[in-house]
Amino acid sequence: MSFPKHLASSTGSAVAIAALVFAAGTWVLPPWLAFLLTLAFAKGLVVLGVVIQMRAGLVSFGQALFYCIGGYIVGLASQSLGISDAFALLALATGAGILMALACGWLLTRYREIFFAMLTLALSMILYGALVKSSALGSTDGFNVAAPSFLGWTPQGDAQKQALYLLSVAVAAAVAIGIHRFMVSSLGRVIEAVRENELRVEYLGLSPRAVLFSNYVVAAGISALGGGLTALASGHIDPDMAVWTTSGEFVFIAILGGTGHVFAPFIGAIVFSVIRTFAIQEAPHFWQMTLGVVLLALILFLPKGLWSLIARDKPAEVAT
Amino acid sequence: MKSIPHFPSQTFRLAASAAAITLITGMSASAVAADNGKYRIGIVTFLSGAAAGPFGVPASNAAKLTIDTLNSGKMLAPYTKIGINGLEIETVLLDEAGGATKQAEEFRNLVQRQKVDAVIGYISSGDCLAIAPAAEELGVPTLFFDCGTSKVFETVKNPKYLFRTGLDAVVDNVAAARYVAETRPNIKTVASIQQNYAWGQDSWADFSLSLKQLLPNVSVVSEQWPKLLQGQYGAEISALSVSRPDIIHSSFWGGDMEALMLQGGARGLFDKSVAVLTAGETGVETFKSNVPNGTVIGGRGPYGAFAPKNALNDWFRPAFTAEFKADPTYPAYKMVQAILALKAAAEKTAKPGVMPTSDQVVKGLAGLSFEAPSGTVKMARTNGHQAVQDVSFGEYRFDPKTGKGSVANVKTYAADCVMPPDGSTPADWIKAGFPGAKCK
Amino acid sequence: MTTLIAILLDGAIYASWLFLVAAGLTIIYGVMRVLNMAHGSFYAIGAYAAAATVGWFFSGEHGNPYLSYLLLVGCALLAGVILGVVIEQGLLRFLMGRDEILMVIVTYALLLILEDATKLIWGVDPYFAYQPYRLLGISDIGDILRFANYDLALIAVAVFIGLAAWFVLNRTNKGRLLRAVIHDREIAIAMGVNVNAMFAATFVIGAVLGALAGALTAPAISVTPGIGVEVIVLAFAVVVVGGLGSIGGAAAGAVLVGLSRSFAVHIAPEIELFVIYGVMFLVLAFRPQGLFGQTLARRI
Amino acid sequence: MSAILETRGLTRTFGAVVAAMNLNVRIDQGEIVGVIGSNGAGKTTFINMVTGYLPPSSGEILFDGHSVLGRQPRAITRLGMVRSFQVAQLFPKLTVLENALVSLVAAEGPRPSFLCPLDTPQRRAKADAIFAEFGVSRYRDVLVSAVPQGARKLVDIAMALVSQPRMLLLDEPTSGVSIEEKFALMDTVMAVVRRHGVTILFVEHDMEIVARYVTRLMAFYSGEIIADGPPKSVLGDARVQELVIGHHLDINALGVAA
Repeated sequence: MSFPKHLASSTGSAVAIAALVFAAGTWVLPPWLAFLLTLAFAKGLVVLGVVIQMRAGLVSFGQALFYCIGGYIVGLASQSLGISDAFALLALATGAGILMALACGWLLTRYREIFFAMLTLALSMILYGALVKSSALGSTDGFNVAAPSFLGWTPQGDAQKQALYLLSVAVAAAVAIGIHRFMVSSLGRVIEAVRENELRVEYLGLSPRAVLFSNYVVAAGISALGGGLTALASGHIDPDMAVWTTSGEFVFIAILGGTGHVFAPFIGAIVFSVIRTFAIQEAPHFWQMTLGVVLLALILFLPKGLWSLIARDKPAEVAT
Repeated sequence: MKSIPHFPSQTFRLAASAAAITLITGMSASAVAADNGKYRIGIVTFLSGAAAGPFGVPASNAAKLTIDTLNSGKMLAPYTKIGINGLEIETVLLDEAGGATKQAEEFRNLVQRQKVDAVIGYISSGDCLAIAPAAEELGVPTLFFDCGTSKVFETVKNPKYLFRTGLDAVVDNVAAARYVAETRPNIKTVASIQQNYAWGQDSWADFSLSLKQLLPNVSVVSEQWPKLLQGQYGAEISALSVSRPDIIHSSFWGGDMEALMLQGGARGLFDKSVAVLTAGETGVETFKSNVPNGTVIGGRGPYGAFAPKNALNDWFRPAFTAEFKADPTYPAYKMVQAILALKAAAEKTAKPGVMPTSDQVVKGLAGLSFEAPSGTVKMARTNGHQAVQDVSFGEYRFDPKTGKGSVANVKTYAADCVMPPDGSTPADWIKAGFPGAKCK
Repeated sequence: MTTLIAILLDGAIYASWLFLVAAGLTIIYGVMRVLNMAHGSFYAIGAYAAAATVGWFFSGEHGNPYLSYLLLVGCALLAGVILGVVIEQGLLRFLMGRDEILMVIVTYALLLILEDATKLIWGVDPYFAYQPYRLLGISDIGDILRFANYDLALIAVAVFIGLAAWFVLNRTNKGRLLRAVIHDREIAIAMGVNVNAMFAATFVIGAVLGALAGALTAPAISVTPGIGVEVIVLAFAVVVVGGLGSIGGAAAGAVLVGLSRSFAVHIAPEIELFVIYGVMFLVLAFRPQGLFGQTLARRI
Repeated sequence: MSAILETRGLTRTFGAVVAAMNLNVRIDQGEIVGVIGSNGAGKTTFINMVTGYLPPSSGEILFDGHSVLGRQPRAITRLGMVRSFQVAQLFPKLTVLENALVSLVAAEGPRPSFLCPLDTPQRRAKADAIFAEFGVSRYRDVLVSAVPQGARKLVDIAMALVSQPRMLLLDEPTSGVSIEEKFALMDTVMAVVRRHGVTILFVEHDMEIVARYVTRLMAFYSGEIIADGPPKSVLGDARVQELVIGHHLDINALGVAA
């Protein structure tokens, strides 16, 4: 009967090993690849937010809302409040995402399926519109985010990028472990039950909406964190972060990676970035088509995403 | 949950997959460009989306034509040397679509994986802002050929590797205001229709401020802010018609501009109101009889239809038209200009036949004065990193016999007349009444 | 007064256009439960086909200029039928019955592919087919306002298509079968309706409507890459506001969005950017199923 | 005996259709009440109203002396009144064990932990005990979607009972179950229910089953209760035989419970 413990420790140690492998890469990987991975980890966090909602049966076509909020909060706090510490900035971004989710969640958790998708989309586009109208925030040009410090240490040049890379590895690993615990927790499994049959959950004495609400808030928090990390890493934010095609990309990656495990979104994000980089380079005129074909092929031949290649011989650890 | 995974195999599998991904991506790292003795230039411009047709593709066509000509050694003086400094040029072409974060990532890929020696590109102002710090950080000569935001050199205060070989958008709108004030001093009302994004907002702010200085009695009767790429301007055209402005200022570009002119023209909007199109030059070929004669258009510098007569232009214009079956528009001119700037800079400081280093290129480029199809370009602002050129405005003329459009009543404004001096922000400079402006 | 007339006419014209764009989308969703992202591509391809053909038609002496209207419609039919048949028979057929959201993603992939395919066929240079727009002349409304008769004709076309759809659905046998499928797919199957044939026919009709919207818009715009992506969200908003799967809803959604936008442009142009999403948000907040959507009661 | 469930003047209309008309029902602790009636007679409407799924048009519902009118189904569940469904309402893509674990955690309180794992040895032991009680242990690790109808019904009822309720409403517990399985299923359910002392009301079409298990029977006809009392008298009632059963019934052949 020690199954749960094994489960936790096995994923926990796997995350730790993976994090160490990637951390060791800091001094081995070419800088462009480290940068690609930094952004992919950040993106993976946002996608993880999409994935945990997919486990609840909800597909968000507006997760970019929180991605964008996270990015802008980091940018604004660093520009206007003069906060330069990366950890403080990320905490602010996460907090802002959670606050926003608390405000919208009560409305959104009334909706399911395509209506949830469209309403999330509408919300993110309203933010987009508001940012485009804000000349003070640079409108569509956005603005640049200063390089952060790390607990008082302000690295320069290459060290700066390496520190950001390590930060993204650490944040991704911490969130992966946390979300994994969340996914196998009582609440986490009830979320799947809500996807399967809301009525039954209600008649078991639980509120499906309250369950979905907590899940929505968690998803928002990590997506905003991902947005904040992106802002720090790329050094630039603009309203495109909130536009619906950005959300579409997150859903794309979620499908690509699969929803079977906390690792899946990160694998999806890395593979997506690599495919896109090479598609853009090899077929600058037809990279969208390449992506579209890959996506179709995945849906047709690998419906559970890349993760099913890794976890082929057993049902997904967290049933999907 | 059917089978209980064994602790070691589960861990192993996860760790193995992590390692596999590292390996796969690591292998892709080995796909970096080998040092082949060629001078590699990364060219980044829109190849998809709405900006591809009017800007991106003419620019990439111009790049292809220019680089082919340079590599064959058949370019006119002073650019007769093969390629750059005698080295053949190799191009890496990328699509600018996808947003600033993606461009920041691709820029690093260009420099660190593709090992390009210089980057020329970027039409979108947002992309320019995102790339600017990265260019300085990575220390690769980066030439912005088109983007118009005045904030580039506010973001990077003391640029070393970053240059802009074209003009910023402030210049266009100051010049447009001057042109209007000189040719139509009796106007009373002005209306505006801009795409609702940074470019449109900045353009209107600069133009309306300038016009207020030059013609203080003109009042603004309508401001329309349709969404970028909306395509349908029925309601906006009605609103503009109702407000009966004397002139209508618009920074619309590409398909949106053509759609606006088409729809507005058909509905007689321009019978009473003159349109001022700061980016109108790309439409000279396509407007035909849909746009009334007298419409004020600009070309964001002495480019395209406004290009002067000189030997380089006599080569470029017919050669481009012959190869691509279309006249070169301003983005094409700006691209040639950027490539020639790079070549001139490299050959100025590097030993002949030797691969120029980044430092040699930026040293040569700072403060450089070079020849382009648009005339002489001086890198004279922001410590020699920002190009200075004259700006022209004129009126559209359509010749029904030849079926071709052209520009007439062209007025050219010297850079010192329409460009804020170093150290002052455009808005402050305009509000103060253009202090130090030298107009003829 | 002039402004009010302008608001109403502009609103009506824009609503007609929105309806044309949204009709095909809502029909496909109603019958097949596929929220078709590639609808934007149908629009774009219809526009390109029409603009290219009409451009050729006017490049020389090819007969009476009024024939160009036939060409517009013909191009839309051809493009819509080809696209509809190829996509339905070649891909969607194999995926029917899958999760609705998955189908959204499938059609998103199609959108990516078709965007580049459009570029492959027609390049990135703009296409113009302005002659049909000018051919019908203008009407003076009052002493300042002039409207292009082509735009006004668009209202008639939209009303005609709306009425035709209503007639087919309510007054013909095939249409009743289709409504049966919309209403309850399982029962329709049980009653022996050939649902596969229905799906194929519906998708082709939807694709033709999408292409027709593009073809009819082409004369008023410059046809450039990316026009398809721009209309998708707009069409989505209209359809969601009206109620997914309802033709009447699409019409109501189009009128509501069209008039709201027209009001915004004339009264408060600053907020124009938000209007559509604002309307969508408000409608959904108070009527989650949209204006004309049905809520399905669950049997336990 | 005190009343556990009481309704007063419970009425529900759907437009012009009257689904329930002035229902006055009083059920005492420990009763086993059967409900019969043809389709559309208002049986399910009654269950839906008292469990909070459907608001009544008028009337009052008292559970254990307290009004539950206007409460959410989850609140009523928490008060100790639970139900099963005509079509088993389970989580098809979870295993039977996972289904049970979810109900166990729900029974522990309204706010499941987001940190502690769902799957603990304690809950597993409880689930196993329940499976043994209901005789579904062999399906423990099978996805619900792969479990046969009869067992699914049992799991559905087992999940309702996990929270140790005081009253259980069963909506056609044997529908969709083969004739051979019906009695076995009911025997299992009744044994468990008796052991836990749960008051029970169930809707049933099969008169043999009704006759064998109930202590009291109510007959519904077009939204009204036309007979209420010991099964023998209700089944022998001429109106019930005419309107509900549709043919003459030999009561003695059914072996009505005492």
